[in-house]
Amino acid sequence: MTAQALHDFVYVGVFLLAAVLFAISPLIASWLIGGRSVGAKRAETYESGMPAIGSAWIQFSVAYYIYALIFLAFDVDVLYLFPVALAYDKGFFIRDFIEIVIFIGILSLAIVYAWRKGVFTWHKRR
Amino acid sequence: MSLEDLKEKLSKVVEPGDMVPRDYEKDGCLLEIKARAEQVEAVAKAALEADCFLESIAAVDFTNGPQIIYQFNSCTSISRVLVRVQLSRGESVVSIGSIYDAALWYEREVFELFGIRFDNHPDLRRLLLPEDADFYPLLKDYGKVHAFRSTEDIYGE
Amino acid sequence: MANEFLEPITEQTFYLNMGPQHPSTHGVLRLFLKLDGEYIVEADPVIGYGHRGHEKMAESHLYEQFLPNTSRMDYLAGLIFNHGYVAAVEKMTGIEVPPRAEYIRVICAELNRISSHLLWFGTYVMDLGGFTPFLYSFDDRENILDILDRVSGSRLTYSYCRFGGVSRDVDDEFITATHQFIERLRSRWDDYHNLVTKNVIFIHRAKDVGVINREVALRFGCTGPILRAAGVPYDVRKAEPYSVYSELDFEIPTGTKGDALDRYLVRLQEMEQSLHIIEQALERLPDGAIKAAVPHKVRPPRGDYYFAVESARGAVGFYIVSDGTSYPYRLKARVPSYGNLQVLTEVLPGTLVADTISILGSIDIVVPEVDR
Amino acid sequence: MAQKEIAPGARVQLAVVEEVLNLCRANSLWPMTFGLACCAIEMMAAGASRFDLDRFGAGVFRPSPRQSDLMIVAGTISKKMAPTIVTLWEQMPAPKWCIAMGNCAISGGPFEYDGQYAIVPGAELIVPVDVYVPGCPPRPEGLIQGFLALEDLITKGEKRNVLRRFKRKIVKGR
Repeated sequence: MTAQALHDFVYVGVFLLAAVLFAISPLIASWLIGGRSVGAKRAETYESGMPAIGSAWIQFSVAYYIYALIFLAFDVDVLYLFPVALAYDKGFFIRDFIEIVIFIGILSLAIVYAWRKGVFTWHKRR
Repeated sequence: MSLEDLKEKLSKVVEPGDMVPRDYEKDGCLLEIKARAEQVEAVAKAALEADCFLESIAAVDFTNGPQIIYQFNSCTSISRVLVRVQLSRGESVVSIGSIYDAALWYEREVFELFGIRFDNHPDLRRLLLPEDADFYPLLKDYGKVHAFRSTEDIYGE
Repeated sequence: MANEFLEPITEQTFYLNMGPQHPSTHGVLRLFLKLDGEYIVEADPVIGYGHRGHEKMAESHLYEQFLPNTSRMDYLAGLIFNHGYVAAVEKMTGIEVPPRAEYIRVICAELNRISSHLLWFGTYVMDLGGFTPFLYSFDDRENILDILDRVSGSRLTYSYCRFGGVSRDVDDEFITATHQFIERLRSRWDDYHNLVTKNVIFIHRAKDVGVINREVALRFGCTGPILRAAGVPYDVRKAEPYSVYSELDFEIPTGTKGDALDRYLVRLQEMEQSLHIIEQALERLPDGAIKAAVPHKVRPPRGDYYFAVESARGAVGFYIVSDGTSYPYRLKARVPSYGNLQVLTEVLPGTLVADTISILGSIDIVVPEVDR
Repeated sequence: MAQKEIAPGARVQLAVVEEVLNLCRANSLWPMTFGLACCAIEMMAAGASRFDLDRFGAGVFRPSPRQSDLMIVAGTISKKMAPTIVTLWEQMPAPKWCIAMGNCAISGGPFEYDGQYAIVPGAELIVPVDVYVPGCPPRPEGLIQGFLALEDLITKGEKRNVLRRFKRKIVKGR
């Protein structure tokens, strides 16, 4: 490991540290200077003012899971678009544009496929 | 569906003496029927056949017992019928929830505010007052009221 | 705790409180829903959170003292409730109301009906996610409240109708302001239609949702826009014409299928009919006294009376038993939202939770009116 | 008054920090949509186009108590609703304030007479109230004045609310 490589890793280390601090500091600040509320029903689940009935640990339909999956797919997709946005229009405008169109097109095929399969329609069980 | 064949359907159920025509201009209803507690279901069926809808069920507390007022009206012609059922204290009436679904809540409200029980009502429980309330507020002996009369004082019979 | 997960959980329905504090229940109505995933298995509207005991109050107050209560039962169409109660007592005691007062009452009642429909329009579309129509409709509604505020003194809870007439006379400024308001609202119709009626998302949320046909509506005693959307032209102003409605001509808009879209369209057409009524009433406004001579404490003769008016939500009826004194012996307000709300127990099971909001909004409930 | 357990203040209380926080809190009150009766309609009218609450940063009506710091008790409190109001109040995070809007929330209003069986005469019997807005229903301007009075309460005096761009007519003795 040359000194130069080690030196570069310092940047990465600082960047990670800043990220962690950036995430944790609001929590610490609000823990320190935020007010504290008190009350019997403070920790109960909020259900429009009524005590909740039964536990939430029940089996519910798989369609919720599919919605979450589709959201996750496109969330990660946006993650990749950030660096593209930075390096966009550095000379080859057409190429970048087509690449993005292909990238998003393939991903949205997943939705089209799921839609055709009828995963999103709520089937009535009873 | 005019008033005549409503009268004709009801005459099979109630003695003609109990059917009293009322002046619509002054009293707001065309026909008043005095029924007994057991005739209520038959009157409701007759009104249903005459294509009337249940407008409301009210109750009034008198010294000689509560009085339930069923009101039927038809949406094709002015034919509001007032069915008056005089009960003695503690007597109960048959629920007409199976004939008119609107009656389910009206009867629950009358039960809750007056304490009149409705037999074979699917779920006769409190509607307006908190669950732990154990009083019947609209009875005349509860709370602050101006007067407590008997039916003779008001209707003269 | 551990073994709880071992046994197979077969029961997949769970209970949800669309409870008293919910943005789209317009007040403190609690829908106790039994859900199976997104579908409603059972719906039980729990009411009583706005119960104030109006009917018990009536038994220990004078007829005049009960007047403010009427507009606090249904505060969106308060003036129509006022008109109903006052006309009931007048009919009992045989008080003759001068024609000018009758016309003023009809004008203000129709203005109040439009303001109630405008508020329903704004909150209904806001429940379905559209925020801007709420601001449009409230802007128009403020104009009506200004007009009525000038003449009755309050914006919402009127005691404008008194036994024998109205409390204050209307002046020319009221008439010009009403004419301006009519032109302004008529110029805004296409804004409303373009913004909402032709909006695809709204149509998907309202078409074929919560179908209430004629038979179900009559079984539950629904009246008003719900019954008219099911195709039954029942309107107390036409069925039992009171006040001067018999001299004014207007149609009763009806729908066909009785779904949420039909109820929406019926209410919009009703607003246009109300504008038409106001115009005719303004032309025919006679001169003369605005209040008949009435004893200080009204004492109706013995007996029981019933009087019905058409409120924005349906047929409002006052059943009053009088024992000859100046205190009502018993007063029952037959309220349209009572039957309109009960129809949910029949309509909701089998629909999606998201449709509940659309159905509840299209039925237009005012909770303290249901709870009395 | 309700048995008010005094909520403990922040763990670290620096005057400057508190003042800056109060300034921010005062000018961004998030009310909870919670209308009981007629006053709710006037509250909506206050939030709508003419009497716009957004001018004071208070137009964001949050549906759930978890995200709101102001509870407006707008309407009659029936005995069936009282435990729910207390639950909602306790589920709101600190710092939180309460406006009792309308005569019913202040003292039972037109429905309070000695034979009344159904309402709780006044919101202060169940929740600690900071500002009372009288009226039946109070006009939207009245509610807005209630908001301004609450903002002065939070920043402990109108002069310290530097973000305020107009002078509120100070009534003698307030």
